[in-house]
Amino acid sequence: MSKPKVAFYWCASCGGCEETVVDLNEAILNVVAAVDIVLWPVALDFKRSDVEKMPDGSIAVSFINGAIRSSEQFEMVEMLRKKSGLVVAFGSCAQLGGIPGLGNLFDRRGLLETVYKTCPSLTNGNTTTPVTSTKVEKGTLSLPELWDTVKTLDQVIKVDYYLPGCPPPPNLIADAVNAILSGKLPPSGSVLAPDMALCEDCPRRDSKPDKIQLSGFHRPHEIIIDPDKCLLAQGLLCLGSVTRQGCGSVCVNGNMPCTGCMGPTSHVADYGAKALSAIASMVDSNDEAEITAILDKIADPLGTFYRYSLPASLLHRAYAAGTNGGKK
Amino acid sequence: MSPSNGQTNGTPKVGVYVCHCGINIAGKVHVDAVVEFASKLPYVTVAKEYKFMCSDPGQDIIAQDIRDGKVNRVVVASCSPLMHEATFRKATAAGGGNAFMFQMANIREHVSWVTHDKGLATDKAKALVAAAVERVTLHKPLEKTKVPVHADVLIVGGGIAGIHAALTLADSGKKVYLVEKEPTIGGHMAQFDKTFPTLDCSACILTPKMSSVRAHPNITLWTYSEVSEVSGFVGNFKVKVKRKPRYIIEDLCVGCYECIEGCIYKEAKVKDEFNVGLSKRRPIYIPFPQATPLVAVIDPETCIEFRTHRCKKSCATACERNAVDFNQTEEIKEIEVGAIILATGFKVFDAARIPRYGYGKYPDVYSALEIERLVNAAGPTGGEVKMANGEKPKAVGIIHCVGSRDAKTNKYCSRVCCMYSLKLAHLIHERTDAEVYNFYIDMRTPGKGYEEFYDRLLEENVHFIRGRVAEVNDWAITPEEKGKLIIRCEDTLIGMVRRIPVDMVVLSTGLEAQADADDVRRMFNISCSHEGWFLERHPKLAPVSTFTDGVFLAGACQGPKDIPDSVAQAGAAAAEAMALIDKGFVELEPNTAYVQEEFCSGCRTCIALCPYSAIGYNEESKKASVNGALCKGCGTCVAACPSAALQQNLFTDEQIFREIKGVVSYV
Amino acid sequence: MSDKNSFEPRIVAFFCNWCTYTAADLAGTARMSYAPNVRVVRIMCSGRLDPQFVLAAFREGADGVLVGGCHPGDCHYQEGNYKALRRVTLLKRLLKSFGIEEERFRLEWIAASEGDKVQRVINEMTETVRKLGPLHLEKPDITASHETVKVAGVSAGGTR
Amino acid sequence: MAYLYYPGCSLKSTGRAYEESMRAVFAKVGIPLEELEDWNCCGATSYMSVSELKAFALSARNFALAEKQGGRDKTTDLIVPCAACYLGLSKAHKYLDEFPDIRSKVDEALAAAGLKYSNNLKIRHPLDVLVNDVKKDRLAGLVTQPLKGLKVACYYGCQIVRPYAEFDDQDSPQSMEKIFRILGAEIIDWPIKTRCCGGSLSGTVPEVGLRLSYLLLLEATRRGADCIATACPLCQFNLECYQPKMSSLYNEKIDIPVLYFTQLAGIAMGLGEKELGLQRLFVPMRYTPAPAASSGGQHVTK
Repeated sequence: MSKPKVAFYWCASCGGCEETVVDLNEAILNVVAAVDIVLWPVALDFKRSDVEKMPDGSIAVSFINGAIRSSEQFEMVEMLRKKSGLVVAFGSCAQLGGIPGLGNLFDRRGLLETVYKTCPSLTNGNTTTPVTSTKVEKGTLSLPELWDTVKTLDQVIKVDYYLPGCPPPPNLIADAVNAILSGKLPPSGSVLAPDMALCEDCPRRDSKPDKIQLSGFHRPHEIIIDPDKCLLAQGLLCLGSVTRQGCGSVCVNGNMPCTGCMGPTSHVADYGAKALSAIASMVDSNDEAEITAILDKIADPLGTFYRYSLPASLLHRAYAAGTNGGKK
Repeated sequence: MSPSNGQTNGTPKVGVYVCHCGINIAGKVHVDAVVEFASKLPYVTVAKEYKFMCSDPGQDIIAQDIRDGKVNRVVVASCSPLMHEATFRKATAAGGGNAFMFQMANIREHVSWVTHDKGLATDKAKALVAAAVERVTLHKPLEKTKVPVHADVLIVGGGIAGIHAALTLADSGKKVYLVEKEPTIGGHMAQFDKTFPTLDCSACILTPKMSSVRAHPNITLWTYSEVSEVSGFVGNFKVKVKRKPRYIIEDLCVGCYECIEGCIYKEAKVKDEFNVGLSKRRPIYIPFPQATPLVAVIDPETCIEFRTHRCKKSCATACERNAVDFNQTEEIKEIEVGAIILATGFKVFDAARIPRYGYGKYPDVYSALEIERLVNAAGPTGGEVKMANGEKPKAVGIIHCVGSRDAKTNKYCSRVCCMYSLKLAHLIHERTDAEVYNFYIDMRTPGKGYEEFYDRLLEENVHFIRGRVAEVNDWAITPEEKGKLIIRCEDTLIGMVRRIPVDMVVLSTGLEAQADADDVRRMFNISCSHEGWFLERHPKLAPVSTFTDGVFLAGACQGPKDIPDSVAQAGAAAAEAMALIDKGFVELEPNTAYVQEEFCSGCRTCIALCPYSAIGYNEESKKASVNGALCKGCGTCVAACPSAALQQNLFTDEQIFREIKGVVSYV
Repeated sequence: MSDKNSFEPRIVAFFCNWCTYTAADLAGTARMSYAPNVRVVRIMCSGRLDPQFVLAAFREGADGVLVGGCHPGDCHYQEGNYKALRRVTLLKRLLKSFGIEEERFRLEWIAASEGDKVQRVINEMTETVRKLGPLHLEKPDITASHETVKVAGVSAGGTR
Repeated sequence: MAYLYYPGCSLKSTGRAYEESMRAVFAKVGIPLEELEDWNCCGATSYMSVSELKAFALSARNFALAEKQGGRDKTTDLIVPCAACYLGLSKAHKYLDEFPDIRSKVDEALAAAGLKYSNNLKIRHPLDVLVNDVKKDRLAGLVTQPLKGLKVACYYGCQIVRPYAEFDDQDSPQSMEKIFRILGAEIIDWPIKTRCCGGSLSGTVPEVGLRLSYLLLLEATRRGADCIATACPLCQFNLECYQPKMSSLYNEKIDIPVLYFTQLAGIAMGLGEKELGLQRLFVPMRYTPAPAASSGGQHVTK
C-alpha cells in the first residue's frame, strides 16, 4: 500500500504556521516517514502543475494555512480541495481570518494606497501600484488580484477540520496527524482542540476571585504584573475565558494576557461579541458616565476583541460609514 | 438548516393556529394569507384559523390535533403572551403535549391594534409567525417547579383599605402583619366627618373596625413602622420592617393622657397633623381619641428633652406605669410572608400649587380636608364652621377640580371631589345656613345613590355654577364686595363672567400618589403609571394584581377611589391573597438558567452578575452552578457567559437566534 | 427595495418582558398606531441581551436594532438593565468601528406605562433608519455549500 | 456674558424712558447691552391678527440677524423689554420651533433675503435676566439709596408672563417683587397685577379702556401704594397719561406715579434723574430716598 499523500499550502499568512511544523522536532521524522508529501512550497520544490496532474481526491489531506485574499490563493485552495480527501484549516488565519483578517477594516483601494503611496516608510516618491495585467514587449504579464475582503478558508471552500492557534501548538498538530493516519477522526467540521475555554486550564485559575468586577483596564506595559494572580483580576484584558484551550497557556505562563488566537469554543457564534459581553458585564458601575469612563480604557475594542477573527465574525468586515454598508 | 438535536418529541411537527379575535385581528390582518404563509414554513404540518382561539372550541382544536398525532409543537398567533400564554400552554398540555412546546405570536397588541395599513400589518404578522415557528422547533419539554407558600400576609398601610383587607384575611384564619407608618391606623377616613352619600358618621363606622384590628388574635399591628426591605418571591417574601421608636412602651401604655397633661409645654404649640394644622398638640401626644393603638407618642423634633437633654421629663413622672422610655431605639423586625397587599393610600393635592386660588394667602381659603375637620364635632372648633375671625360665614364658595382635570397639575379626574364637595356643601349649609356656591366643570356622580344625593342638594338651595374658577382675591370693585373674597369665574351656562363675593372658600383638592410612591414601588418591584399610581396587572381583568406575583393592591394607592370602592378592592385583594395561600404552593415559570458543565470553564464571569446570588462556584468541580430555586430567570448571566455554557430555559441562545432569523429573513 | 422611496426598513427590537414589552402591549390596547417596521423579540430582561443577538439581527437582514428595558432603578430583576447598559455602551463603539451608523442601534428605557413612548421611539427610529437606507452587509462568496460556525440558527454565511 | 438688545418701536418713542433707564441700570449691574443692528418691527400683535405668516417672517428676520451678530457658534440671548415685542417674538420663536410647515415657509422667506435662522437663540425679558442671571448679592451691593418705606405695586400686565414666559408664575409672578425687596422697598399685596390695563382700547373705546386702567389705579391707591412699577410701555402710558381724565370722569382723584421698574431700580442705585428719564414722567416721582448711611444697607467690599 502506498503512503498517504499530504499537501501543505500557505495563503495569506506570516509563515509562522510553517515554522510550527518544524517545531514538531523529531516527531516530524515519523510524519515524513509515514506520508508522502506532494506539495510544500516553503520546503520542497513541487510545482502547481505537479498537483494539477494528480487525479481528483488523490491527496489524503491538505493542510492549508493563511487567510484567503487573492485570486491566486483562491484558485490554489479550490484546486487542492478537488484533489484532497480532507482539508484542514491550519492556524488562526485559515480558521478565522487571523491577523491578516484585520485588513477587513479597510478596502483594497485604501490598502494599496497606504502600502504603495502614503506609507511613511516609503522613499523616492514611489507611486507604482500593482495592477493585474501589464503589457510588455513580449506579451502580457499578470498578477493575482487582491480581494477587497479577506476570507476565512471555509468561506471559500469546504473545510473538514480546523487546527486553531497562532500558530497551532505542536502537540495539537501531532494529535491531529495521528488521528488522520489512524483514521480515528471526530465528526467532520470539528475543531481539533479541547472544546473548553482556557480559564479551566489556566495555572492562575485558583487566584481568580469568585465575584469579579472591574473598575478599570490596563494595558500590559502600564502596570507591574503579578506573575501568580489572575490577569483579568489585575485589570488586564485577558480573553482566556472566551478562548478555546489547547495552547498550554503559553501567554499566561509568559505573564501576558490571552489575546484569543485559539478562537471561540463551539457554542459561540461570534467571538468578539461574546468577549465584549463578558468583559463589559464585569464593569463595576451602574452609572452611565462612569461606565463610559471605564470602557474608555479599552483602546480599539474591535481590534482587541476581533484580533484573530474579524472575517469569521457575523459582520465579516467593516463598512465605510455613510455608504449604507454597501460594498461592490 | 436542520434544528439541533436533543428533542424528545422526534421530528418537529408544528401546528400554527391564527386567531381572528373577532375582528380585532381579522379586521386588520389578512388571516387567510397568514395561514397560507405559515403552512409553507419548515416543519409546519397544520395551519388553521379560528374566530376565537382562546374559546373552548378554539383550545380543543389544538388539543385534538396533538391527540391525532398531527402536531407536537404549537404556535398560536393571537394576542399578547401576557394575556393568554397560560391558556394555550394549558391547551397544549390538554392534548397530551408538554405545555412548553408552545410559542405565541403577538399579532393583536403588536400588529392589528397598532398598524394602519392592512398589507403591512399582514406582513408583520407573517414575520412574527415565522419567528415563532422557527423558535418552537427548538423547544424542549419543561416542568414547572412547585414551591410551598408561606401562609402569612403582609399588609402595608392601615387606612380603610388596609384595615378591611387585614380583617378579611384574619377572619379566614390567616396571620396578618399590618404595617402603618403613622402612630395610628385609620388613614384619611378617620379625618372625615361624614361619608357620602348616606351621611353616616365616618368615625362611627370606622372605629369599630380599628378596634377589631387591635383585638384580632391573627393580626400583628405595627404602627409607626415602615417596610425597609423586601426580598424573595411570590409565596416566599422576606420582609424587614423598621419600627420607629415612639419613646413609649406600647405594652405598658393604657392611653390615659396623664403623660400628655404632664408635659412641660402647658400650651400645645405644635401643629396637629390629624387636624391638618387647624389646632395644636404637645410634643407628646395621642393623634385622636380613637387612635389605634391608643398609645402616646413623642415627637423628638419638638420635644425639649430630645432637643436640649435638659427637660425635667415631667411626662415620664406623670406616667404611673413607667411607659415613657427616652432610650427606645429603632427596631428591625424580620418576617416571612407569602403574599403582600399594598394599601398605602394617597396624598391630598397641595392647593398652594395654584396661587391664583389664594390658598395660604387668604386665611379664609381652606382645603377640603380642613373643612372636614372644621365640620367635625370632635374637630378644632367642635363642629362649628367659623372663619378666621371667629364669625360664621354668610356665603361659601366650593371650587371643584383643584389639582384635577388640569393640564398644569393633574390631568386625571380625582373621582371623589364632586361627591365630597356635595357633602361639604350640605354640611356647611346645614351648620351655617350660608349661601353655598359650587363651582364645577362637570358634575360626576356615578355611584349608587350618588346622583340622588346631587338631586337632594339641588333641592337644598345650594347654588351650582358651571365653569372653572379663574381666581380668588380680595379686590373689591363694588361696595358689596368690600371685605369679601371674590371668586371670579366664567359661568358657561349663561355665557358671562361672574364675580361672586363670599366669606369663605373651600378648595376641593384632588388626590395624588403618595410622595414616596416611587420608593415604595421600587421596594416591592412593581410599576407606577405616569401619575405615580401603582400599576395594576390589567385594568379590567386583574385590577388588584401587579406584575410582581404575590403583590396585590388595595385602595387609592392604585388610583383615586372613594370608600366603597376602596373597601371592595381591599376585599378583592384579600381574596386573591387567600387563593394564593390556600393553594399551598406556587408554580414557578421554568425559565431559569442552567449550566452545561461540559462547556463551563469555571471562569466565574457570571457569578457577580446575579442579583439573587443564585450562581455559585463549586470549588470541587471548579464549575459554576445555578441554584434553580433562587434563579428568577432574567438571563443576565447567560448573556455574559463567554463559553455559552450557561443557557436559559425557554430563552436559549439557539431559540433566540432562530427567532431573530424568523422576524427578519422571511418577510 | 434599494429605492429609498419605497424602502421599508426592518428593525428588530429586543424588549424586556416587564417594562417595554408591556408598554408595547399598552400601546396596542390604547390603539396607538405606529410604523409596522419593528418586530419584537421578547426577552425576560434587557440583561439577557447578548451582543451576539444584535450582530445576528444585522447579519440576518435587519436595518436597525432597538433595545428596550426598564428605566434605571426600575429593573424587575434589580440590575439587569445596568448590565445591558454596560454591554450596549461597548457594543456601540464596536459597531461604530464596523462602520454601522450609530442611529441603527438604539437603547431606550421604556416603562410599562409608557405606551406612548413605544409609539414615539418606533416611529422615530423607523424614520431615521429609512433616511439612512438599507444596510447592505457583504454577502460572503460561498462557493461550496456548507456551514461553518456550528451554532444552530446562525451560520456565519447566513444570507438574506 | 454679553446680551443683544432688541428695542422695538416703543422704546425709541413713547417708551424712551424705559430704554434710558434700562441701559443705565444694566450698565450699573455690569451687563453690556449691544443693540441689534438693522432690527425691524417685531411683527406686532396687531399684524399677527392680519397676517400671521408675515408677522412670523418679520420676527424671524430679527432672529436671523441676532444669531449672526451674536455669533453662530453659541446661543444668543436677545433681551426684549417691550411686553408686546416680547410676546410677539416669543410666539414666533415657539411656533418656528414646533410647526414645521410655518418654519419651512419662513425659512424660504429668510433665504430670499440671504438669511438663515438656526434655533440658536433665546428670547429674554430684562426681568428674567435681572432675577436669574444676576446674583442677589450683586444687586444688593449696588444699592446706595434703599427704597426704604416706599410702597410699591408691581404691575406686569397681560403679555409678559402669559402664555409663553417660563421664567415666572403665570398667575402670580414674583420677579419684580424679588428685585424690589432686594432694593429695600415694601411690596403691597395687589392681586390684580396681571389684569388688563385697557391696552389699545384706551384710544379706540375709551369708556372701556379707561375704566380698566382706572380700576387698577384706584385699587393700588386704596391699598396704599406710593407708586406703580411696570415693565410695559403701553401699560405705563395707559396708567400714567390719562390720570387727570379719569379723575374727572369717575369723580375720584387719581394721582399716583407710574414708573418703569428699571427707573425705580435706578433710583435705588443712585442713578441720576436724566439717566433714568425721570423728567419724562407726567406724574412726577415724589419719593425722597433716605440717605444710604442711615439705612444700615449692605456695602460691598471693593
